Order: sequence, then structure tokens, then C-alpha cells
Amino acid sequence: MHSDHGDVHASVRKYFMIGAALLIFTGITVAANLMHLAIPLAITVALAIAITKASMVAAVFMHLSDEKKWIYGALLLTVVFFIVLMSVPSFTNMDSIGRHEPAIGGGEHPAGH
Amino acid sequence: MDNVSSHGTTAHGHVHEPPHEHAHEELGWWRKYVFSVDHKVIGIQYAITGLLFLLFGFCLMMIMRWQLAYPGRPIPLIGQWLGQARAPMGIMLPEFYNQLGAMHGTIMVFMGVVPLAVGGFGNFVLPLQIGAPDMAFPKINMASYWAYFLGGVTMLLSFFQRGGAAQSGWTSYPPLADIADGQTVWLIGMVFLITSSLLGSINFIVTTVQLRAKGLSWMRLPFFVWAQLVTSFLLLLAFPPLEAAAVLQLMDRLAGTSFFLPSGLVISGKPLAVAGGGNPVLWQHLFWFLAHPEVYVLILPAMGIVSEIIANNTRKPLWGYKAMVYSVVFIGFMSFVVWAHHMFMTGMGTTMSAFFQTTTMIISIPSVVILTALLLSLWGASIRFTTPMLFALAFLPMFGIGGLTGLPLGLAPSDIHLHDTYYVIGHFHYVVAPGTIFGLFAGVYYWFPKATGRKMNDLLGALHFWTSFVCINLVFMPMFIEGLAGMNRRMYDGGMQYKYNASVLHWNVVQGYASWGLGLAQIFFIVNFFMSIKWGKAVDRNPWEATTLEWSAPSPPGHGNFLTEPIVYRGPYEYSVPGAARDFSPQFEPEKA
Amino acid sequence: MLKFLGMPIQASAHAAEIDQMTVLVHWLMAVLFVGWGVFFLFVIFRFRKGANPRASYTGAKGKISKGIEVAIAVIEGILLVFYAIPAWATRVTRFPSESEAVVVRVVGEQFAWNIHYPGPDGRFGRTDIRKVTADNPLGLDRTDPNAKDDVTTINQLYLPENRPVLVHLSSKDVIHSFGLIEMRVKQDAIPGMTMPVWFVPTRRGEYDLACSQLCGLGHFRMHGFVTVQTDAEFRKWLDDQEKELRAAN
Amino acid sequence: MNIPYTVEIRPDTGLANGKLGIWLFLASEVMLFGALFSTYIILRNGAAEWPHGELSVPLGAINTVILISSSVTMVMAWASLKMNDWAKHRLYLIATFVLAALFLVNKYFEYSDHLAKGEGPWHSTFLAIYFTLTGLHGLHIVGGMIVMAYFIGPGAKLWRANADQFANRIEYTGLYWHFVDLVWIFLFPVLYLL
Ligand code: HEA
Ligand code: HEA
Ligand code: CUA
Ligand SMILES: [Cu+2]
Repeated sequence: MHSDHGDVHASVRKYFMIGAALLIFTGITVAANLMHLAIPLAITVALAIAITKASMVAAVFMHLSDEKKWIYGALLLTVVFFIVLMSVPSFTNMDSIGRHEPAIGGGEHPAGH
Repeated sequence: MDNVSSHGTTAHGHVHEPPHEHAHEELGWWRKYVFSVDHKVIGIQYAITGLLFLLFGFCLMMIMRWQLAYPGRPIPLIGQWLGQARAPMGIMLPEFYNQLGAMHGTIMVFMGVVPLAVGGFGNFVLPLQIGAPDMAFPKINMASYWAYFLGGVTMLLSFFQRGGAAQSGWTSYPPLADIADGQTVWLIGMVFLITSSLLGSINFIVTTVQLRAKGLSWMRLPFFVWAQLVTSFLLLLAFPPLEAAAVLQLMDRLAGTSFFLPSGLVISGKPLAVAGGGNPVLWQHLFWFLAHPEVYVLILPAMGIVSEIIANNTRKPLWGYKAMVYSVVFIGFMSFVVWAHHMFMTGMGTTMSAFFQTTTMIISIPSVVILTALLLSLWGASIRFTTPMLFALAFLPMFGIGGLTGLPLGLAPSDIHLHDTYYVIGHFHYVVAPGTIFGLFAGVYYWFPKATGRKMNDLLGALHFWTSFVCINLVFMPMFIEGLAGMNRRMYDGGMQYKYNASVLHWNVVQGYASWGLGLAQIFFIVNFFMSIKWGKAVDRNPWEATTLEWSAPSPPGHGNFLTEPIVYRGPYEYSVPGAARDFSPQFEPEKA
Repeated sequence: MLKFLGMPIQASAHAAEIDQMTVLVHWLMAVLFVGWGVFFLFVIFRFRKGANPRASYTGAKGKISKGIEVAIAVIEGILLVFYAIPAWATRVTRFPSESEAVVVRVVGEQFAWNIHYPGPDGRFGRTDIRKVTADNPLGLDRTDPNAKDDVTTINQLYLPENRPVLVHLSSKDVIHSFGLIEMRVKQDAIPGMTMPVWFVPTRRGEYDLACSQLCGLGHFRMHGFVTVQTDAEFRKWLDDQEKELRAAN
Repeated sequence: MNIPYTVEIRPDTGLANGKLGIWLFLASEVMLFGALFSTYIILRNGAAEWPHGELSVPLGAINTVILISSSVTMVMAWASLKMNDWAKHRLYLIATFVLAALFLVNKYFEYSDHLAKGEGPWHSTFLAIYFTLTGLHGLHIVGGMIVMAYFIGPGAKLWRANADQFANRIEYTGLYWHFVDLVWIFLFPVLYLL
């Protein structure tokens, strides 16, 4: 923790630099969007940048780069369950025996010979 | 760097600490008993409110059991008070039956058991057991109770709105829940209850991690504390997805979105005018993502209570304490990856069902380990059949029945036949009613002397136990017979229209009488409870000759709990230590006592 | 054990397999419960305070418990790998081909089952949400050539004996569940989805079609009837329906 | 009676109570927004088409800039306290509050623009998600502003009485605020760009 004054002084510069870097990354995201990349690539780029930015905020502004093991532990657990949660979409659709189709007005209903 | 900073702050902190507003000066009645920040008062508030909700939820069920026993006959006594919209001429309407069912489930789970087990016992006992003066955040603790209270009041008031209370089951599956009456208020109430649990769980975790007394290392924690700690993590990380889902359902109902409404719906012959594009199964995933961990929230505190009582009344250490701790942590962890075993019939393919069947079988093993450890703890014991011990002992086979009947449900092919039948109802009531509720009763009898300085009456206690034990089994055991025969749950007329039910319908009558008998049996408890507050036998600090820290505080403990700072010298269950003078060596007594 | 469990008759080809699975788990449960139960009763009697005034600090010794736990895990594993997963896989992958099976669409609504047969041409007609009326709950567009011979009923499902049945299950409004208790069939009908369900009825007779999922105030009376007949009887029934249809037009 | 480790640090965990508390709270927030992002993915995958360019990228980008700046001012508000510079702390905290307000003003224009066109959340799956996610995020902003307002106003007294405790509280507020920023860092590309 940055409690003695010299330490905090040193960090101040870092805070402004990270702030600037975040703004630059924002610019890059918007610029990349103007290039109209193919959707999968655009998603990858945008998410990669967002994750980088988020890591910078967490590591520096939230001092995560220098935390105690209990906090890491709690966050690790959260990340694990977060990943489980993010797999809900695939659980919902991946392995369903059904087809998405309304009961009425789904056009031709299946059944041939 | 760390040392420097902690040193600096400590020095500062002590010098400048402002006089806490609730320091030693006298507090008014309101601040002391109503808007209190003392964990013991809040715990008791939680416990009493929770008990009242349990009683209320049970009353709803007793009305339902009348309808199931005698479908379409006017309800005696209270029938005519229910009003035209619920029971014209005292005869229950199907929509009212559904309201009772949904609200029974909601009230029992979210407003009865969790507040009593976590809010009540957790609040009252946990800080005492770890030697803390209070919870880490007393004001947040108070806020958590009042959020619960508001949620509870909201739910109760929902009975009086037009169209009545929520009626789509406690599971609130859309599209039904998106279009049925009463659901909006239910969702708002749930948001309050969820908020309350989140605040509470943060408090419990921080308290356990930060405020343990000197010498109280992790493997010296009473098992109850472990159970509460795991429970808190479940609440903390599993509830938010349900909160999100509740917000989405509220949007569907209030803002006209269709998160859970697919395109092309036709309701009562008319196309539903919404944008569509939603997914009803999504709700089920989010709901069960919470609700499976939630069922362990219902059971773990009860397991913790039972373990304390078994150690105390067998006069010996818990057998396999460490294995129990690892198991409870493992259960907590696994409970996040089994949720879809409630959804086998939603059209799951082989891969996914194989995954969830496997995790479900895996999670049953640590439960077996804990139960086995508790059973083996009885070997070589010197069992005292006190009232709390009666309930704690009964917990073992009752939870056993409930847990074992989870297995055929967890295997998808046998679940085809059993899903949504009374077998499921039987399964989980064995774990929550003669399981958890018995565990909670045990806890009330056990810690009542700590909270009031008086013991509850043993004769009334024994009567309460035996009558409840007989009646509760008569209510729930026939459910397995009904379920295997195929009787569906949530049936307004008890399923009398279906041929395959004919051979088991008569059980409904038996269950009806048994449930009213169970209701009467509670009178022993209620009388005992209130009578003992005033006239119970006065006791000293440690009436059960127990070893954990709460018994070193006065009964009832004052503000700040301990007269001197407690120091822990040994493990939690050092009973009958060879060579010791007495058959218990408390954690708080130094070696040469 | 099967008899003891009191399950309803087995009216489909796969019912026995599912019941066998259920029976096996219940054996496991019974052994565990009786085993632990006897132990439990013995210890609370043997180690009551009167009989054993001084408790033993170390208590039970030995590793039997670990053995039992491992055994339970192994048995569960066997049930899973050799019974549950394969049995489930048959239910959700080995669908009969549409040519050999009796194909029928079942559409749940509050509070009835709409049954839809494709008729002799074997093709379901087009449905249209704007054509939904009280007499035409499925919104069947009779101008569509495929729809001309389609037979629809409400709550009456006729099936031939010993032929695979393929149901395309869906729902118009809320979630229902297609429960054929005697045939050990249960499948949620989820709006916005069409689910395939298959089974082979093996016993002639009248059965109940229950709605197993809470779907509103009429859930308890969402009651369909299944009639399983010989193939000839079934064909005759279909023919009669066709005749009626032509007469009506 | 005092609760131990409200200000001083517990030696074996290295933490003060509030620090652990706020991180646990953020953990639950991660799960809350996680569920909503999950929902977004499901509905987007299930949708036949997904609108592009419905939202104004400049407005979104400006709001991103605003929030990032507010994170910098927030961390500076805390750092100033650590350097014992009360005046600067006030300045930075008030700046953070003002930036937060600006964010909401911006959002207000975006919302009213859509609503004026009759395109509320009921209009399409996309707008449903847009309004829900940004609305919930907006509520978090409002919550943060209330806390800041408290520390600008009546809560500021604590600095005199117990400087360390006050600095800790500002730190916890900051942690929350950076998290709100962090959520927006994901919301912006997900809703405005993709
Ligand atoms: C406290 C609550 C609780 C607990 C602990 C459990 C524990 C388990 N549950 Fe249960 N369950 C519910 C509450 C609970 N459940 C609820 C509320 C529902 C229904 C919700 C609804 O639909 O409304 C449900 C539904 C439910 C389903 C869905 C059924 C369906 O809808 O079709 C399934 C399926 O897998 C399941 C499985 C299990 C399993 C495998 C366990 C395992 O963890 C059990 C492991 C335990 C054991 C294996 C026992 C071991 C003990 C012994 C061996 C000792 C015996 C001792 C003596 C004789 C002295 N449960
Ligand atoms: C924790 C959860 C819990 C508990 C404890 C109970 C307890 C009981 N339940 Fe409940 N039940 C559910 C959760 C619970 N239930 C859920 C989730 C459902 C599904 C709902 C749905 O379909 O959506 C359900 C459904 C359900 C049904 C099925 C209805 C249907 O499908 O149509 C039935 C039927 O008999 C039933 C009966 C009972 C009975 C007789 C008890 C008895 O065991 C009750 C015993 C209660 C007590 C013993 C309380 C005593 C309290 C006191 C004595 C307080 C004293 C007060 C003071 C001292 C101040 N329940
Ligand atoms: Cu349809 Cu229940
Ligand atoms: Cu479960």
C-alpha cells in the first residue's frame, strides 16, 4: 500500500500516464470501428482492447497489482464462477435437441417421407 | 512497506478514534431493540421474524392440504374469510391454490429458513464463536435486516393486490411469470431479499476472516463457522445472477421488453404484441444458477448446528473434522456446476446431460462423507438425549432419506419418470423439513439459554419432538409412493382426474391429517418458547458444559460480548480428553485450568 | 423391487429400461439407508449415557468408512456410465426416421393439447398466426395444398401399437410438459422451440396425457387422452377423419 | 465498543475490514454484470439480425473519456489525502462528482433521443439490452455520486477526527468507482461498436 508520501508521489505520475493510455486505447477502439473490420475480427479486437484497458484500471487504479492473498483468493473464485456463468449461453443453445421455431407460423413444418 | 503502513495507521487509529455513537452510554428503547446494531439483537430479530414467516408459510400449506385432501369442498373455519376472489363460498379457486403454492415456496426458502439459519443463527452465534465483539460492519448488518423486513412486508402485501400474489411457482418460469398476475410485486420483494442476503454475506465473510480471536486458527474453527462461511460465499456469488434475472423479468413486465418471450406467442387465441426474440430457457439457467447453491444454503447451516450439538452431547470430538471441513468447502464449490439437473426435461442433449449428471453424482459424495463422519462420531460416545440432541439425531436419517432420493433425480433417465412429481416434493422436503427445520429447532433449543439466560422446558421439548417426528414422516413419506405412481406436483385437485393416480389418492387424506397434526404439534414449541423466556430454568454461562467460545460469555452476553478478550488454546471439540479432570476442555481455558 | 416401488404399468418399449435404472438406484439407496440405519440405531442404543458413562476421545477407528465412500462413488459411476448416459442418449439421439414412424405435431396451449397429423401426404400444412381462431387453434392454413388432408384434434392422441412415434412438440404460449406417465415419457413443451420426442407404445388401451409443468390456473385440468390401437384400427380412425374432413369441405 | 481492524490492519491477513468488504461487494457485482453479459450473448446469438449504428458513437466515446478521466481524478482524490493535501483532495473529489454528472447528462440526451423516436426498450431486443445494461450502469453512477456527495458534504468531518479512516473510505469509494468505469469500458464496445 502506498502510504508513505514519497511512494504516493511516485504513483501520481503513473496514474496520469495510465489515464492517458486509457484515452489512447479508447481512440484506437473507435478508429478500429471506423475501419469496418469483419465482425469476428472486430469483436476480437474490441474485446482485446477492452480487456487491456480493464486490466490497467484494475491493476493500477485499484491497486490490484499489489494486493493481499485473501483478495486474490476471493477474486480467483469469482473469476472461476464468472467463467461458468459466461458458459451459460453455450449451455442454453449448444446441446439442445430442439429447433428454434415458433409453434405457429414457423412456415413449413417438418415431416417428409 | 506493509509493516510501516500498518504500524502508522494503528497508532493513528487508536488516538483519533471518535467516540462511537453507540458506545457505553444508555441507548433508548428504539435504538436498543428495534434499530439496533448489536449482532445479538439483530440475530434475534432475524430469528423471530424468520420463525413467524415459517409459521405463516406452514399455515398456507395447511390450507392447501385441505384442498388436496378434499378437492372442491369448502374450507372449514377460515374459508369464509378468504373472500370472493380467493375462495367463493369457502371453496378454493385454482388461481388461489397456485398463489399459495408459489408463496409457500418463496416464504419458506427466502423468508423463513435462510433468515433463520443465516440471519438468525449466523448473526447470533458466529461472532460469539469466533470471539468477536460484533460483526465487522454493524450498520450494514442492521441494513441487511431491514432490507429483509421490507422484502417480507412487500411479499405479504402482495396477497392484497388485485389479482393476488404471485402464482407461477417459486421458480417463476416465464413466459407464464411474464404474463401472470402478482409477479411484479414478487420480483420487487425478491430484489429486497437478495440485497439483504448480499449485505449479510459480505459481513459474515469479513467477520470470519478478520475478527477471529487470538489463537483461533482455521482448523480450530467450530464446524458451524465453516458452514456459515461457505454459505456466505454461495449467497455472495450465486444471488447476483438471480438479481439480474429479476431485473430482466421486471423489464419484461414493466417496460414491455421480451427477454424471456420468444417471437410468435399466441395467448388465449390472440397474438402477443411484443417484439419477441427472447429465450424462456435463459431464465431457468439464471434461476437455477442461484437456486441450486441456494439449496445448500438451506442445508449447510443446519449441518453446522447439528455438528455442534452432536459433539456436545456425545461428549467426544467430531470424528473426521478435517474431512468434514474439506467436504463442506468442496460442496460449496461444486454446487455452482450442477444447476441444470433441474432442467433435464428442457430438451438437453447427451453431452450436457452427461456433464450435469456427473457433477450431480460427484456432489453427493461429500454429503455422504459429512453424514458418515457424523454417524461415526456416535461410536464410543456417551450420548445425552437432551432436546436439542433429539432433533439433531433425527436430522441424520431424515437428511439421509432426502439426500438419497436425490440420486434417482440426478440420473436423467430415472428423472424422466420422477420429474415434476411428488417424488421431487418428497425429496426436498425431507432435506428441508425434517432435515433443515429439525436442525434449526435443535439450534433454538441449544442456544436459547445463551440468548435468554434460561433453558427451555425438556418435557415440552420431547413432546414437540416426538409428535413432530411422527407427523412429518406421515406427510412426506407417502409423497414417494405418490411420485413413483406418477402423481404430478402443483395439482389443484391433487391429480384426481388421472387414472394412474387412483391407487394413491387416499394418501392425500392421510397427509392432510398429518399436516394438521404437525401444525398442532408446534403448539408445544410456541408455548415452550414464550413460557421459557419468562419462567425457564435460569442457567449460568455454560449450561451444556460445552467447549466453544460462545459459552465463555455471560448468558445473555452484554454489548461487546466478552468481559475479557478471549484467547483460544485448542481445537473446538476437546471433549473427554484423556487425563483431563472434566469431560470437556473448553477452547478458552488455558492449559492449566 | 419394481413391484415394491409401485410404478405404473410399462406401456412403451423403453419403459422397462428406465424402470430398471430406477430399481437399481433404489437398491443402492436401500442398502445404504438400511446399513447406516441399523448402525445408527445400534450406536444410539449402545452408546447412550447410561450404558457408556465415559466417552472415548478417539472414537471409531479403522478405514471402513473410506472404503464405503469409495464404493458408493464407484457404484454411482457405474450407474452413470453404463446405464444413465446410454439410456439418455437413446432418448435424445436415436430418433426414428420420419418414414417408418408415426409423425405427429403436438402443440400445448393454456389449457389443452392440440394434436396435428400430417394426413396421407405425410406433410404438415403451413400454419399462420393470423389464421388462429377458436375453431382453428393451430392457425392451419387450409389453402396450402399440404394442409388439405391434415387431421387435427384437441386432447385426443391416437396411436398405433408397436410402431415408433415421433412427436414434434411445441407450445403456443407458456411452458407445458408432455407427460405420458405409463410410457415413461416426459418432455417440456417450450414456446419458440420444437422438440422431438419418440417412443414405441406397446400396449393397447387408453392412457392419460398429463401436463406436468405449472402453466397457469388450469394446469390441473390440461388433460389429454391417448388411445393406443392396433395398426388397422388406427388406420381406420385416420380414414374416418379424412372422410369427415372431405365431407365438411 | 470498537470493532477491531476498522482502521488498523490485521497482521495475518494484511487487510482492514473495509478493504475486504468492498472487494467482496465488487465480486458480487462481477457476477451481476456477468449474468447480464451472458444474456446479451444468448440473445444476440439467437437473433436473426443485429442492428448496427443505432447508437451515437461520438456520444459513447465522449462518455468513455469522461469516465476514464473521472477515474483519474478519483484516484488523485485519494492520493492527495495520502499526501496530506486536503485542498487538492476536495478539488479532485468535486471534479469526479462533476464528471459523473456530465456522464449522466450525456446519457440523458441519448435516452431522450431514442424515446423521442418512440424507440424505447420495448422496440427491439437490442434496445431492450441497451436500456437495461446502461440503465443499471447509470444507477451505479448515481449510487457513486451519492457516496461522493456524502464525503464532499457531511462525511468530510471525519478527516479531522480520524484521517486514516477517512482516507480508507475514499479509497473504498474509489475502488467502487473504478469498477463502474471498468464496466463501462466493456459496455462501450459491446453496445456501441459491435
Ligand atoms: C436443502 C436442500 C436440498 C439438498 C441438500 C438437496 C440435495 C440433493 N439434491 Fe435436491 N432439490 C432441492 C433441495 C435440496 N436438494 C429442492 C428444493 C428441489 C426442487 C426444486 C423445485 O423444483 O421446486 C430439488 C430438486 C432436485 C433435483 C431436480 C429434480 C427434478 O425437478 O426433476 C435433483 C436432480 O438431480 C436433485 C438432486 C439432489 C442431489 C443429488 C442432492 C445431494 O446433494 C444429496 C446428497 C446426500 C446423500 C447422498 C445422503 C447421504 C447420507 C447417507 C448415505 C446417510 C444415511 C443416514 C442414515 C440412515 C442415518 N434435487
Ligand atoms: C425451506 C423450504 C420449505 C419448507 C421448510 C417446507 C415445509 C413444508 N412444506 Fe413445502 N415447499 C417448498 C419449500 C418448503 N416447504 C417449496 C420450495 C415448494 C415448491 C413450491 C412450488 O411448487 O413452487 C413446496 C411445496 C410444497 C408442497 C407441494 C404443493 C404442490 O406441489 O402443489 C407441499 C404439499 O404438501 C408442501 C408441504 C409442506 C409441509 C407440510 C411443510 C412442513 O414441513 C412445514 C413444517 C413447518 C414448521 C414445522 C414451521 C414451524 C414454525 C414454528 C412452529 C414457528 C413458531 C413461531 C414462533 C416461536 C414465533 N410443500
Ligand atoms: Cu400445461 Cu400445465
Ligand atoms: Cu439442485
